[in-house]
Amino acid sequence: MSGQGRVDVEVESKRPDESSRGKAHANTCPGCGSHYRDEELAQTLRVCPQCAHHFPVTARDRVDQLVDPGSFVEEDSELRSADPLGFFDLRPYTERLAEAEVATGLGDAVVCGAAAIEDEGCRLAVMDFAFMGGSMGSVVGEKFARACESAAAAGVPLVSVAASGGARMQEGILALMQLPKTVCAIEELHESGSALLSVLTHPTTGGVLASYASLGDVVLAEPGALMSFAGPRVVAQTTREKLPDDFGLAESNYRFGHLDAIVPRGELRPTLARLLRLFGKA
Amino acid sequence: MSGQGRVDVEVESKRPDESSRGKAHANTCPGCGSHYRDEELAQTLRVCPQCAHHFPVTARDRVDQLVDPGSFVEEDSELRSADPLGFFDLRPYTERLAEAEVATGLGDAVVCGAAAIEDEGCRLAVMDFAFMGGSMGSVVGEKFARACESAAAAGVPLVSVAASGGARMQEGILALMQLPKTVCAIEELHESGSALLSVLTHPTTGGVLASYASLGDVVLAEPGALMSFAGPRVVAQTTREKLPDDFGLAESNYRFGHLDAIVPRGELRPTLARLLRLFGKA
Amino acid sequence: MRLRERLSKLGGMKLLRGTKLSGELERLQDQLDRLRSEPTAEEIWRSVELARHQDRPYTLDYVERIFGEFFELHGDRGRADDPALVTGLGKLDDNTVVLVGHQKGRDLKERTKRNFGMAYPEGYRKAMRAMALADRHGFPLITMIDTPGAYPGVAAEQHGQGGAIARSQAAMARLSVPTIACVIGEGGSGGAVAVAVADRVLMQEHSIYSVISPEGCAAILWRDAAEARKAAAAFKPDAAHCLELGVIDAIVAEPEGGAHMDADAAAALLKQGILTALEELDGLDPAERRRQRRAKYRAMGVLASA
Amino acid sequence: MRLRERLSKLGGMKLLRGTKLSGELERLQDQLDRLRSEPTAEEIWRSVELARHQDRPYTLDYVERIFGEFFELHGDRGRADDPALVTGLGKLDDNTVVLVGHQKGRDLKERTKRNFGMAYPEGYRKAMRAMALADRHGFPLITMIDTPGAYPGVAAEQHGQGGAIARSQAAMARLSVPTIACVIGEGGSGGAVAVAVADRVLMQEHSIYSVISPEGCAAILWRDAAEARKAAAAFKPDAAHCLELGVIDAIVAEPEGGAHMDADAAAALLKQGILTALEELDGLDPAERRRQRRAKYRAMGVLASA
Ligand SMILES: [Zn+2]
Ligand SMILES: [Zn+2]
Repeated sequence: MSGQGRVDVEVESKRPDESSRGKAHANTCPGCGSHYRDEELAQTLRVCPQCAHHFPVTARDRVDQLVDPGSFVEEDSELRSADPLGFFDLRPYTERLAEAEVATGLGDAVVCGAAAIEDEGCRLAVMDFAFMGGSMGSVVGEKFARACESAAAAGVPLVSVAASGGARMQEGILALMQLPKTVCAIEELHESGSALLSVLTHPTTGGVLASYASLGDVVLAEPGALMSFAGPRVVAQTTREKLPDDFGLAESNYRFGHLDAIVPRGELRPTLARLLRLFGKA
Repeated sequence: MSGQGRVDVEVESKRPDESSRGKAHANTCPGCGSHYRDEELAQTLRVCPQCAHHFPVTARDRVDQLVDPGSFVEEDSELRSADPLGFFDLRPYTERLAEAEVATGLGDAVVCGAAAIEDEGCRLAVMDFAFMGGSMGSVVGEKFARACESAAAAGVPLVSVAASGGARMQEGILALMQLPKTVCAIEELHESGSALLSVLTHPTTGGVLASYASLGDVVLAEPGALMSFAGPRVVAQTTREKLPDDFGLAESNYRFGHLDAIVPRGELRPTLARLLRLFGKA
Repeated sequence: MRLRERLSKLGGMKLLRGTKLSGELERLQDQLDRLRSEPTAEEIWRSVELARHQDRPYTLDYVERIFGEFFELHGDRGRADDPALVTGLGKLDDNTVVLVGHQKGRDLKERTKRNFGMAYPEGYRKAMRAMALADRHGFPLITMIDTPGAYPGVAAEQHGQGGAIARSQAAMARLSVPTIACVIGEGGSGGAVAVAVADRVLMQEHSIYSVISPEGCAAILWRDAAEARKAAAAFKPDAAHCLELGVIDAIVAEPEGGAHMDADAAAALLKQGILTALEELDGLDPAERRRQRRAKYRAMGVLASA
Repeated sequence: MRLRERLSKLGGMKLLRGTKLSGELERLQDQLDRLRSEPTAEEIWRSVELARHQDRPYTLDYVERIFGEFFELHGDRGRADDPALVTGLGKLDDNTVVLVGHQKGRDLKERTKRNFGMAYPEGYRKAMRAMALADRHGFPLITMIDTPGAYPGVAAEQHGQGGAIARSQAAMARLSVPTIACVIGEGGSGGAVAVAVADRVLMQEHSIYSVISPEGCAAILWRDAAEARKAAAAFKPDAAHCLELGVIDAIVAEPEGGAHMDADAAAALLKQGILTALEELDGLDPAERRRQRRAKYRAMGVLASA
């Protein structure tokens, strides 16, 4: 139940359930039904060799896929969520947090640090959907804002890889305030002259889409990634209409002008390297 | 044939032909067929009392309708169009200009000056469609730019009332350059802290719509006014589709978000006065 | 208790900035007095009900009571005019301000037209146009927040709801003019914060400001939308808690029984709150005001450490 | 002859601004040498034909020859991605620039997709997004103009074609970065000038820049579209006349017979023109550069007096 933090969106059930990561069927391709071992998928960056379905990637794996070997230096890993509201639903928030930390080995839903991609320096902020549905509370907002400041101080671009169900409702209004907090941090980043390169992966929804993930100087997405402010289930319930087949998917968003490019995972590292060279200070 | 200057748009023929102004049927309402004498229409600001059709208004009449009596001081009335290209089609450009001046009593298609509306100081730039279809050449651009500068110098808003078929093709590329010229003048006006209030009357099309007329801090239009970049005939020929009944009309433009309000002629003076108070320096 | 901390810090400071600071001190003391005790679950739910009360004054009810002259601005200059978000120019006493506010409908027809105050991306684009106008002319920006949330529809998503909300916040973070946001009813999620990134955020006593609706939260965490009361008690969307958490700057009192009992009185109190806030901001250098605005949001959240 | 006037004025000035001015002098002298005699009606018509030649290099043909790395930016962040106007980031030697350019299609399929280089308002909104990016990061803006005009369609009008063209010009008038516009084919009316309000406007030798198409002008004034040659001779859309009238800043030579005879050579010449223009602009204070840009347009036109 580690996905219970997400609020703005219910992720479509045809996608593999993140909460079952590690179980056998997590490596069954929802696109073509093929079965894989972890090692097989790792070799293809967790993209199905048969049908090109993009399986979820943990934050740590994503960092490994993108950066020059050995170049990543994590920052702010000591930050942990507090429980400002003493939030308790069917279970206490603190218990969900502890469980998520055990399950993922992460302190919260984003991993940040300094890195190089094809020798171009940058800062990274990579989300992990497995940590409470990639929900954004105070820690995610804080780490993202610090990543902006770190990038600004170093005069390098910030590369953001998002995967989020939205704001973390267990932190109440403070979770919502992470939207303007990250937005303000990007304003300062931009005024320092540095760029934000934003990559949207499946799913990027709710408060994260409605704040920093949409504000990249360049916005990229992985094929098939769901990116919507409201989730398909909420939209279907509200409007009582049948949704288009590609509702909220990267392909639809590209057509409607919200993305610069859809980049298959195998091309992500060279694409980011090219953008880092273009945004780098000569 | 004084309408022959317009280039970007052919004004719909269901509208009264401007070239026939002064002849009897110019006062026949195209909306309901009623006939009026000049004095009758003058009393209603040239709006049909039966069906509210808005008849065309000359620049001089428009000024009289809008400003406090006796407050208008014309500026730059001595400017005349040159003939930089020695343009000659079926007739020389110079001949068309001379004819338009005789027919309208105007030096060119715009009348500019200082005025007060309900005691609020402003500058006015009012076009006259009867002068070569309200086409914009060097003089219209220059007078509009000077009106911006005059408004900026006085620290008052500029009120623009447009009526134009577009750029004046007899001045070739220099006519097109009046678009960026007026746009740049508005930038300077805005940087001085003054506002542009833009009123679109039938018709405002082509180069005037694609430059200063669209850049008002507030954009108003008279009911039924055609405002489109390309004229209905050109669009119909290009796309070979039937046009919507309200194609390009103020009502359609309001619905699509391009207008702040549609203001019947009788309400234009108080509406502008209200806006002048809102934009005036306290 | 963030507010108490801030107050004691301010109290210990020399009055370097003169009377403005003492005004702020006074406001904080006044606000603190309102927080004698934490609202109970019942009180929180009462605010939820009052914030959504069918007779509660809406943005345009306040506009006609607070502003002298008013001129509504329509259209996003792209595709549409969204009636769920109104924008306009108004006279606040002798000064011109720009108004941006959600607008719910009073009767069924108007509710449908206004889409229950749920804006499309076009609404936020219209708001950004009004913000640009405010900045160009140095008019303060006043926003009024009253929405269940941004509209969750197919077209709204296709037209870029998430991006529009993000960009509207960025636009507010960038403004040079003084900005005041007033939560006057439901401050629902992203659709609310899109127009609430301000130098001063005021909340009416019985309004709510929340990351999700009580029903939505209950449906997800309790798996039963009917548990909305429990959810509201848990995530605390009431004004007192928002003030306590440092999310808003001041609570604006309502007439006894709620704003709907006396719209004129509610408007007078709101106007006073806006004027006081503007006065506090007056005289600050625009760049410094923007710096403080961003720093305020930058500091929001509660953190722990491993 | 505006150019001759300007040249003699520059020649008489002390070289206060140093070498930059002598570079400009040299450029003007060079340009003037091209204008020994006024183009004839036949030469003007030949330019019309060459500017529209089906094998003429288009924006993306120049992009791949002029820029090192290139990344295309898509979408207006509102409703659509208009393929008739391409935007992107490119490396011009060692410097990053932003590119905005009309794009016609080479074969029937691409022509349809690109709408023959006729942009919708969405295209101009994408262009404005690219301009904002350029300004934010200090990247010079290079535009390439090659369009019969903005698309005259129902949806294009409904989405605000006139306003989009006006706002795109305003955006260019506001930029702090150096801006170079290159007319590389048809510079058709408002759709062209929307992205051509620049510090330096270059025109390829056989491109055209005009207020209306020859056919459109003939249809109105001669009441016969077949009189297009006469119309072109009358309104003079060729590069030499545009230079003479002070509308453009320089003519860029094409290979013998026209750019389509040797795209590589045409690209090399165009690149040299861009680099020279950027060099002239380099070192100017951004506010002064913008002032000069606006002053240049402010002065365009020819007037008489009663
Ligand atoms: Zn597969
Ligand atoms: Zn009638």
